[in-house]
Amino acid sequence: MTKIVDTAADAVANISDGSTVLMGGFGDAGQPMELIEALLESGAKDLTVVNNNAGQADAGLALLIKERRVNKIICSFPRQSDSWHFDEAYRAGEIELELVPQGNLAERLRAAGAGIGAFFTPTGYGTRLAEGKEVREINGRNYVLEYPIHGDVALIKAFQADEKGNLVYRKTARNFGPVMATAAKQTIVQVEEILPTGSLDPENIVTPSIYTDVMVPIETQSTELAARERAQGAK
Amino acid sequence: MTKIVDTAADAVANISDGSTVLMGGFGDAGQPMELIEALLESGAKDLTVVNNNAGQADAGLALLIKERRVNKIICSFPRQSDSWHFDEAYRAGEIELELVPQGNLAERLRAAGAGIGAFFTPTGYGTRLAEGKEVREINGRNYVLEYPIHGDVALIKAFQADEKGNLVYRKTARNFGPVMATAAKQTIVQVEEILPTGSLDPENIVTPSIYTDVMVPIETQSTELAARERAQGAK
Amino acid sequence: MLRSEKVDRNTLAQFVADDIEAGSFVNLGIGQPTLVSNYLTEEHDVTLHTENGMLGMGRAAEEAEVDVDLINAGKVPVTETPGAAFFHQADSFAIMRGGHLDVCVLGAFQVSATGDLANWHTGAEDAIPAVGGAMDLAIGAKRVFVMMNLFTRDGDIKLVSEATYPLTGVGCVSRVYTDHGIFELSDSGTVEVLALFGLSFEELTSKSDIEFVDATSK
Amino acid sequence: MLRSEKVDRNTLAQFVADDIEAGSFVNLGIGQPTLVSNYLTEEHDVTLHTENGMLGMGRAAEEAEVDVDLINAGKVPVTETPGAAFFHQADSFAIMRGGHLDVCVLGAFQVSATGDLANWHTGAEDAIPAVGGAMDLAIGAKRVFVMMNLFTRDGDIKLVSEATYPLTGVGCVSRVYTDHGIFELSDSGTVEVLALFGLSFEELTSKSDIEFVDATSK
Repeated sequence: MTKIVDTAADAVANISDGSTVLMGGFGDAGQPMELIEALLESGAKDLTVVNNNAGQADAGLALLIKERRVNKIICSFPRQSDSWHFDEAYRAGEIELELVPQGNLAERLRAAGAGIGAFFTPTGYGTRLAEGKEVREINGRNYVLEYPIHGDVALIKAFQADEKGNLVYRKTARNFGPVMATAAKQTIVQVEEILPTGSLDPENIVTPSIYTDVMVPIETQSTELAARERAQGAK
Repeated sequence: MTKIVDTAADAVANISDGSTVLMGGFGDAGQPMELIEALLESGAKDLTVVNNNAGQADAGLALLIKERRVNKIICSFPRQSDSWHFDEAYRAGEIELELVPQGNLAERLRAAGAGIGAFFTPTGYGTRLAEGKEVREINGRNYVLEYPIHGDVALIKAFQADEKGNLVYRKTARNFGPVMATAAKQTIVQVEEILPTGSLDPENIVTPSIYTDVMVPIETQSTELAARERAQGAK
Repeated sequence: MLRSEKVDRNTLAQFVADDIEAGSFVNLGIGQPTLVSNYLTEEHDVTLHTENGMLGMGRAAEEAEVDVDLINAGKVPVTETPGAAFFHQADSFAIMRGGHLDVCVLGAFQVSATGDLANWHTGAEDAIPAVGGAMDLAIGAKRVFVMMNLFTRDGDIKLVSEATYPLTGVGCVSRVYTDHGIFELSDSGTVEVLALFGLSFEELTSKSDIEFVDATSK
Repeated sequence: MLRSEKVDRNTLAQFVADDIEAGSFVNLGIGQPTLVSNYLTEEHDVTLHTENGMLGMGRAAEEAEVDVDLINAGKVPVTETPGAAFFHQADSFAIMRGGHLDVCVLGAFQVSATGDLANWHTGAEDAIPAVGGAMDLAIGAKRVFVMMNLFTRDGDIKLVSEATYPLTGVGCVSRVYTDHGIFELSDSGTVEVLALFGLSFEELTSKSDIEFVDATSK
């Protein structure tokens, strides 16, 4: 059953030290910035974080890394022009990095949610990211065996929810949200707007309510952008 | 690129003898009945058919089996009160059956579409349906290794399409359509209605156009049912 | 719980419903388990899953409501409830296989003391086999409940030390609801007897070599 | 095709665009490959995929159009075209890994004669690694095109018998478009030279021990 809370602080209150935290977002799109900031405030430490990147500039995940609250990060693209906090922690040997090709990252999360024990993927075969991993030729193609990534908690950003916890996303901000929601014991969602149950078309639900544990309504730029789009469509 | 044709006969014209044909539908819901009837008319034989069931009563897949055009069927639930044509062919040893638990069937089709070489599933472990298959314990749970099911052709039924080939489905008639569309070299779709490109909300597309090869507009009871539902909603 | 008479299917369905926590996501198998839905009240706030692709399944459709595109796993026309969601087969079975359902209720031919389930095949070698979602359901929930008669027509107990019918799943059943009692299973094979209906603990133990623990007075 | 002068990046992008069949689904990698989109006309009717979750990606957004929720894989704001579709990361990479894209165009540090691709890591051991979708893109289309300069600044040829940089994918590149020529690769390691720009066949063969076949007059 989905719990609706008033503040991001309430939403992340029970994330304990040592948790594996899945964080949605690709760059800024779909990044649950307010939840991550609340996690920073909460003081939770010794975290393992799963995100596509390793933090940008001086906000959100970057600050968690700066404050050495993240012991390990599992991501596909840590190095960016503004990933200075990660870069520094990494060079100081103060953060462990598991580098995963983006598609394997998504599929490993999906596998966790779908109860798959492991899967053979062609991505990464013959590269140094597959070193030490089990490989197998199947029907003339070479594959690497990859395992699921389970989270204790997922922090994601959705666009609209109903009170029951069904979720829809907005444009490319959807990215990792739906798979992470399935892969964590507890899924915490910041959402622009919570509508009465029955407001969302059952055909269009992207994340069914079974995956949503905690929701907090937080308006961000996405709400304005959607309003702008509706206004343009109405012209 | 998606081709729109006028008749079911045109849609299935190039299905050759010996093809593996994925057929959507769970019972009657989502069953591409008109495409299957056209396939019957086409005379294609020595088929391997993948469907949840093995035909009902005296229509569609049941008639393909009756006429011994199906050498092998891969399905989860062949035996039904009205599966007499399958029952007879099976008892006569004139059709090969590969029985697959429904979730493994869906996941094997999904794996085919997603480029996964094989996967470890907990479903079926320790049962006679896993006999002879590779098993493995991963993190204290037992799994069976299952392989993808690729189709030469998928025959599916959708509700609405745009001219580009994006598809949406209707209620539980969605069932196997979206995964089969990804798993076949050629996906042939019967659809109630083809709308101008741009008519479907990009957020709500279930099968993106990249998976759709041939579409034929065919109105069935689904159109009436949707009209009835709209009328009720408008009350 | 002790009752002097065996209970009927509806009473048993009520017991199962009582044991489902409010707000649960539940899959009810075909047959006897379907009866449970009659005893799920609004306070239960249970969301029903049907493996052919829906969460938020409603009651069976009345004649004027029948929609061939809206059916349950038994191919019976049903209705949808507010907050329902449709999804495809791979997503639907991911919900089950991934352990997201709270409870799944199934029928059975036999259940073993360690929770092995046999409910898809009688073992008759000339039978045409059909499995459907049975094996996915067996492993598809946090807790798997079985509803069945405790004895076959021939009087053989169906809660057994080791199943003789072909298995559907290994060590997957949590609890067994029968006309003659309710049983909590464990990996160790020790079975806790939560309730007995028209059967004494001594009668029960005399019919089986399973190690039962009497918890009927709890 | 033979030209006396090497070609610039825009001309090369035009060549790549010319080789993409009408109606194709295409992913253009970050950097030089992005130029190809400038030469895809309406007649091409190409649908662009961006691995962060969209088919039917349009041109880069103008200032008034910028939407932080609508970006490409390079995190640049883009637009959507009619008939676009959004999906999540697992579905997006299933499109790639499943071999559904017709063409993927990538940059490279090195490509081997048998199609091994090196484009994610220079091999410098103190570099902070980042791979993103590179390895998925490498194996993620029916045909993988590479666009690069044929030589490094130091004059070393980047089309090599065996890659010395860390690999992104094995045997995955179909065709290589460079400022000095266009090359069709094969599993055998024999490289068909489709075009030369400001470089003779003899000059080419003198710079490499790859077995080239002159097909420039085809």
